[in-house]
Amino acid sequence: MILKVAIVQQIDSMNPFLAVFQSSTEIGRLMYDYLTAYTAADQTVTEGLANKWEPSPDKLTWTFTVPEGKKWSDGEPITARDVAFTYNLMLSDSVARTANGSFVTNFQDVTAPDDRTVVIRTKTPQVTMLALDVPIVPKHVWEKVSGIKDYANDQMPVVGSGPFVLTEHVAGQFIKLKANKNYWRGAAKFDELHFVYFQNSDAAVQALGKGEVDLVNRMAPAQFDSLDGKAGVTRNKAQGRRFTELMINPGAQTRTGEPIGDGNPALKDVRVRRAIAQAVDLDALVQRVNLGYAEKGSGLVPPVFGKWHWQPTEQEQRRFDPAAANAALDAAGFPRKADGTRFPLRLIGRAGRAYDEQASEYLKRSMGEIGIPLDVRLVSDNQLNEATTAATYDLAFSGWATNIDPDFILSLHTCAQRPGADGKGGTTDAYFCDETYDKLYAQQLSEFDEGKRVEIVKQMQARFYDQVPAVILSYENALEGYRSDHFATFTTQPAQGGVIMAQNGMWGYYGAEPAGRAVQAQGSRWVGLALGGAVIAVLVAVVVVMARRRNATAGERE
Amino acid sequence: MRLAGRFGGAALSLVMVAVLGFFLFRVVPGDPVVSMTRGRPTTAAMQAELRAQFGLDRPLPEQFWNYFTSLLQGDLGTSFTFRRPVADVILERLGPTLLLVGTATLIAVGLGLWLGVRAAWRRDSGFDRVTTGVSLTLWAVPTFWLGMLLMMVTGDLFPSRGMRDTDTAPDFVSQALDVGHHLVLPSVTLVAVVCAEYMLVMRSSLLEEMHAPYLTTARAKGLRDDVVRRRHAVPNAVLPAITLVFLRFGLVVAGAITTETVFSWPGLGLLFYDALTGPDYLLLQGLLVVTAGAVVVMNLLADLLHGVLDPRVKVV
Amino acid sequence: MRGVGAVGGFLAGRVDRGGFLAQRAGVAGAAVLAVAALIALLAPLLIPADALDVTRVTDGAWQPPGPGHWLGTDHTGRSVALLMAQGTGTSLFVGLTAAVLAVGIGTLVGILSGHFGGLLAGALLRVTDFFLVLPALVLAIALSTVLPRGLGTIILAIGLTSWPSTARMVRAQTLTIEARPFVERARALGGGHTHVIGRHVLPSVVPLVLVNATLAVASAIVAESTLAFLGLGDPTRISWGAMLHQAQLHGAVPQRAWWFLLPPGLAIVVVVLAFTLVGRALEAVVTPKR
Amino acid sequence: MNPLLELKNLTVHYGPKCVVNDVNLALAPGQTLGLAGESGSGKSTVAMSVLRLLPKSASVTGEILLDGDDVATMSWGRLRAVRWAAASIVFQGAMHSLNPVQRVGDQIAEPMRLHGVEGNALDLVEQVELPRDKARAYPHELSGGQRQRVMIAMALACGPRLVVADEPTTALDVVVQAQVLALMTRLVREQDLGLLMISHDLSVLAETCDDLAVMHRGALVERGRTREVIANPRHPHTAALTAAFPVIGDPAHRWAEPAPEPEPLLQVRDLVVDYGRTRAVDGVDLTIGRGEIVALVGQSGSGKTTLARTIMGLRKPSSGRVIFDGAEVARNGKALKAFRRQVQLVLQDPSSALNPRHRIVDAVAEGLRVHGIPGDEESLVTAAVERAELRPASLYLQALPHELSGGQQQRVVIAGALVLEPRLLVADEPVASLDASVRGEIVALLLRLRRELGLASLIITHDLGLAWQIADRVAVMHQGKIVEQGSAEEVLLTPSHDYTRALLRAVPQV
Repeated sequence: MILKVAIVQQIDSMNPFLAVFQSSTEIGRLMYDYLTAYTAADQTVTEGLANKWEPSPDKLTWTFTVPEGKKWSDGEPITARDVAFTYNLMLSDSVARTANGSFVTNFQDVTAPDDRTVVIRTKTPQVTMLALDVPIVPKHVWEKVSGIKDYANDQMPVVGSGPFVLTEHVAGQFIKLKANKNYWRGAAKFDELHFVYFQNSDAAVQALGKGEVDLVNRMAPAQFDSLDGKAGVTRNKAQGRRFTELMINPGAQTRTGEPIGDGNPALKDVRVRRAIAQAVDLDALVQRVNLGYAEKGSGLVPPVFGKWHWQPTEQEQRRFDPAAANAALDAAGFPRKADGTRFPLRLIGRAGRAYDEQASEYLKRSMGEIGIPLDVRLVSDNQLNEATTAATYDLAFSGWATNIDPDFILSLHTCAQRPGADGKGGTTDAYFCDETYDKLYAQQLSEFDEGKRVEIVKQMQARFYDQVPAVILSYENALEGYRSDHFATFTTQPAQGGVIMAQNGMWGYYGAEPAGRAVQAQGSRWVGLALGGAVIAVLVAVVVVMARRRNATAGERE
Repeated sequence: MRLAGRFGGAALSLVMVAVLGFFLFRVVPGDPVVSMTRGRPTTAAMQAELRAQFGLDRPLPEQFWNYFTSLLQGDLGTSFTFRRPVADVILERLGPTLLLVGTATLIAVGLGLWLGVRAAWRRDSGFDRVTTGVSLTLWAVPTFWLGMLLMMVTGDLFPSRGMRDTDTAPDFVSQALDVGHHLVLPSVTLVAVVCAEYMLVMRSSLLEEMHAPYLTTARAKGLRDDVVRRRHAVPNAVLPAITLVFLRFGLVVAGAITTETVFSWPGLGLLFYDALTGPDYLLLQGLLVVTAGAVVVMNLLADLLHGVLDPRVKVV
Repeated sequence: MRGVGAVGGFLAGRVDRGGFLAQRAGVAGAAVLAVAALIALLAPLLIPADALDVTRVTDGAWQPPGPGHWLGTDHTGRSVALLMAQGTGTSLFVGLTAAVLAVGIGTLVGILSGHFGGLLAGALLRVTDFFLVLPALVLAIALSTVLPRGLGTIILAIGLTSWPSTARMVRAQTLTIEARPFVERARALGGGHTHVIGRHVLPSVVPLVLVNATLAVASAIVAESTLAFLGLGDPTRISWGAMLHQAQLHGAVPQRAWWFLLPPGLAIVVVVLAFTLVGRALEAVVTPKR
Repeated sequence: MNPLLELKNLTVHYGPKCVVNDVNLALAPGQTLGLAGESGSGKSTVAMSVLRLLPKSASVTGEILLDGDDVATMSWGRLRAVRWAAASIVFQGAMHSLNPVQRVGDQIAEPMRLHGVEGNALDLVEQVELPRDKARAYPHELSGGQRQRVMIAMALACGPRLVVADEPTTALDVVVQAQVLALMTRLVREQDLGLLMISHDLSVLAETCDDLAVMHRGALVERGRTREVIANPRHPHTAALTAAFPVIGDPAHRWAEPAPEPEPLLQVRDLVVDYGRTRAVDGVDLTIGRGEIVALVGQSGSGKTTLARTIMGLRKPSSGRVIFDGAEVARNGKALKAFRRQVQLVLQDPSSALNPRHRIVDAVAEGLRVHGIPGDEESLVTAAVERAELRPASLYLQALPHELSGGQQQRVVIAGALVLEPRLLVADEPVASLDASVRGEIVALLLRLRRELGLASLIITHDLGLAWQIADRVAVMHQGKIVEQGSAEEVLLTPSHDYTRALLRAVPQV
């Protein structure tokens, strides 16, 4: 039994130290377990390679225990030394930090005093020690690798610890994995897992309809709708990890306080930003642009991570109210001019992204109603990056995928993330810099009491919402579909309204259960083959007949 | 002397291709490292490291010099997307493209030239009108649209994507059948457009020769009409046609990009599209250099071939 | 991008005089173009602004053809028929301007390299040949990736990559004309470069340039649609190519929304074919009888 | 004896246009018949109809009996069997009548294989006096004369009893023409072939054929023994044809009046012109006096055209000087432009010397416009046109070149030169492409212009007859050098150089 999954995104590398793309890291999760994992049901931390962990009282030293009995796919035992080897490789080799370097920047050292124990010492207390999304590689394979940079990790089958073993990879075509019989949780219920590369989700959706693949995600709303009622196909509308935002240039500055970019100065005024946010009809966007397959945006953490998600209270809530927004702008000292406008703004988005193309039309209209003419520019990915990095925007579309631990998404909005004096080296999202926010960020980073940390994180989101360096527009649903005539069930994460693909884990694939007697719809394919053969036969016959006829009649023609 | 000139010209063209490739993709404002690390936890230091790793932190002239010298050694740089040498990435995608383009070109050349000869020989006949009309129409059809249409019309008969299924039996016959099955729609799409052009080229080339006095000579000798055509007219008319076929190789390349994109055929065209959506500049640059270089080389070959086929052209 | 040499006879140096039939096809083509031009000109005047504003349309998405919207609606509920009408202008505009640009460059380069000998001609010829063999679409893609997105970029990308065939043709024609005894006679009369180019070369090149331009429009329209399909078009404009891009982006094929896929493609085919037929008919008219 | 070929009431129409009108002609075995006529007289159509090679658009009526069989009604299969085996054709313009990408040996052998004739292509090659290894050559590797020999060899391949030769020597040089004609005459005599030879050149037919037929506007106007026809033409057209070919040494054909010793107008001193490595003009000295007509004769490739171009300043000399009216001619700038006003060029083919898009008035006025000459353009143009004997000018001024006949076109070219009031006319083969009946008129015009305007001329020609007709002095050019020059009588009647003698020998005698 084979589970065939459509992927639309490229695979950049099979080397887990280099793989950056979501698709590659997802396959990496299937090949290699992490030190810890997240449960499928509620995304809490659970056993990975390690089954026990213990921080020291000063929270600087963490001890992980790798239990006996877990094996690599080639039968070798998995030990603490493999874990230490992996982390130390990343600490010593800058290339090995390409993909997941951020997890180890705060590490002092990593040691394995015995086969079962890993000891990690950090420079400062680190709250995310149980969210180290780093694939652990087998020491006995990787210690022979001379240069990480040029290592494609293509010694098939690739030795791993995850539920599947990589057996074949043909670039641009497909990736084949086999169920790992040595997997410590037990082998998957089917034999092979194939990822088939598709150029666009359109083709993938068609293939799903034809039964050429069993599982598709990242569908556009229209594609999702097109599968409604299709025999043998079950759709899964799940809460996604992504949000889409509208960035408002708050008067971008470098880390040293130098102004950067050319954002409209009016936007420095928080009242203007609030007015703009108030004029955007989030419900309409969700209904018309997302076709309802999204939830209205509020805080930085999507509702799928319920614990960390924040919703404004009744009085905090900014309701869609163009009239109030108009009044606020008048009060802020930006009255309408004779032609009815206040000041023009530019909106930059990505060409080819359906959301940007459509939502910009709505925003154009909404802003028009509060006297702000919008100049919409849809540009290439790179030009969009360039503009947002150099802060040469007024309004811009952006979006992020979030992790279970909110640290990363929160960190994007601290002052320190802004670029240096030369305008380079910034990783800030929206050029936000706020003392209150930064203080809260530092607090949550060393708050090991989860309940308290959740509180702080919510406060941060509230502050962000209040200061509006960006309007969170929507949390998009992850739209997936699968052949329920081939596979009866998949494990979603979280259990309620969760996703099958793009999980924080490998549950979706691992937990797939084949349908009783799966009948592969191969019939039509042979019809096609036969048809092709028939066409060729007819062609040959025609040629033969014509050649004969010509010989017969050529004598009397000229 | 002339041979040396040909090679010299081709070499010069290749250098121009290389220069063009570099400047076209370095004129761009934009920091590839930013797009490479988008949506990922990164720090400024890591970005700087990547920049150094890809040599993006050096001045432009130095970058060009490095690029050019390594190009001479067959090194096209490292793809931002794939973290691997561009040359390797391109090389592994070469096979499917050669298969598709090769099949389509062979069919298109054969069919196109044959139709063109027949249409020109019986000029203004029903056959001529129909084939010329169809060819002109096909010439007007955007390749990608034809592909999408074929896909919609054929429904479930042919696979919608890729070059082979992952679950086909590993034996050669099954694999070959599978690839052939996948090949049908893309090659039909590509053939339709390319063949139309070849047909028109061949037709006008033969019409050009139709009133050549040597054909009268051949008829006067008592040769049968089809022998006159086969032995005298076609060998003369096919020479300029072949040159044009080679000259239009760019068309095939262009067709391959859109066709591969529509059918997810895992070749260079698809790679081109992928590099485009990145955009992965080094990869794009490499693809431009490789395809343009291939076209230049093809033309050199056509020139040499012409010299062999046509006694009037002295190559050496 | 397609070479115009195939549909015209230029590169083969021959002209296909199709007689009455070709002329009739040319007239039909011209009629189609006249209708298209009319639509392009009238569309902005007749289509209510709200009808194509995604924020204001009221129809449902993906409606099949029916009363009210006789070509159905797209993914946002806009009428495909109105989109088609609106797109006509963009497609024709891009085709025409890109062709004018390409043919202008080609004519200039062709005459210069044909008329003047020596290093200049050698260099120009070299460059022309170089660009002639380069896959034009690849180059156009590269150009539109690196330049800011917009209509200007598309026009520039197509124009800058499709001039070489015109240049080759004009050069050949220039050389032919200059080899004619009447040019020698003009020189012997004391005529300089300006006289020879202005009085003899240009007038005899212009008709062919006209034909070439007509065919170049055809190939430019196909090129525009291809670039738009690859997502390199101007996203704020509606063109036929952009509609096909949208159709693909939003899943017209799996939706079986043939009404969103067929019309733009057919429109491209019909208009391109019309330009081709007109070009061929013109070619037959302007070519002096042998 | 049955005639080999008999045409009975042959009429050919192209659409409504009748090109051959009721022609009756018979040719006995072993007989040689010349068919003469100007371009458009229908003579080639007759030749092609013999093997039914006319295009589909031609409608043929009448009978074409080849050995008693009617070609017009044969089945295709029978026709193919007859073609080449019963009659073969030597086509004009051998370059284009041979397949350029096939070895000539194969092309000679092709009909032999097809008709199952024993024989060897190599022997045929030898028969036409070519080295055997030429059989492996491609047409473009052969000279014009050699190609024509190949055509002859091919025509003889299947041992036909009739050979039709359609302008077999037209594109050839005088000397080569003589050789090819000699070859044909010899082979026809040796193999006792019937020969139907078609030419516009009476002298060529006079050399080869016993009988002569003359066609005019599709009709056969005269037929008889060659000598008789030429000596006593009965039809005025025949008379015009015979008159057009001057006989060297015959005072009746010498139209130039004796002129006094003139002072020099143009002097060429030690002129050298190189084309790359080849030296086209090699140290030429030449003088043209005021009002003098000088003929520069030589075979093609002798450098005479290059010399003319260089004199005109259209080509830069490698060394040497051109002196006009006492002053050296500038090589560029205003002075060259001024010189060009004084010296005008008349080209061989008037139809291509006129821009087909320009009306006659524009073509004539072109020089005026180039030089920005003041005055009433229209009256100047009218005067020049009338001087070139196109009267009344108003009839012609608005016409396009293709609406005029060849002779009229040449007059327009001359008018375009005259309008600038030049002092020297350089005429490159001024009558070579004109029909015989027109050529005399143009020659007369040139002479009249000299008489009335004192216009000096340099006539470049391969045609010794023309030189005899018109020139005061003759210069003979060979391989870039002038090998002999002097008065026309001296050079043409008592040649001193071997080459001149060879040229004179090659001229066909009527």
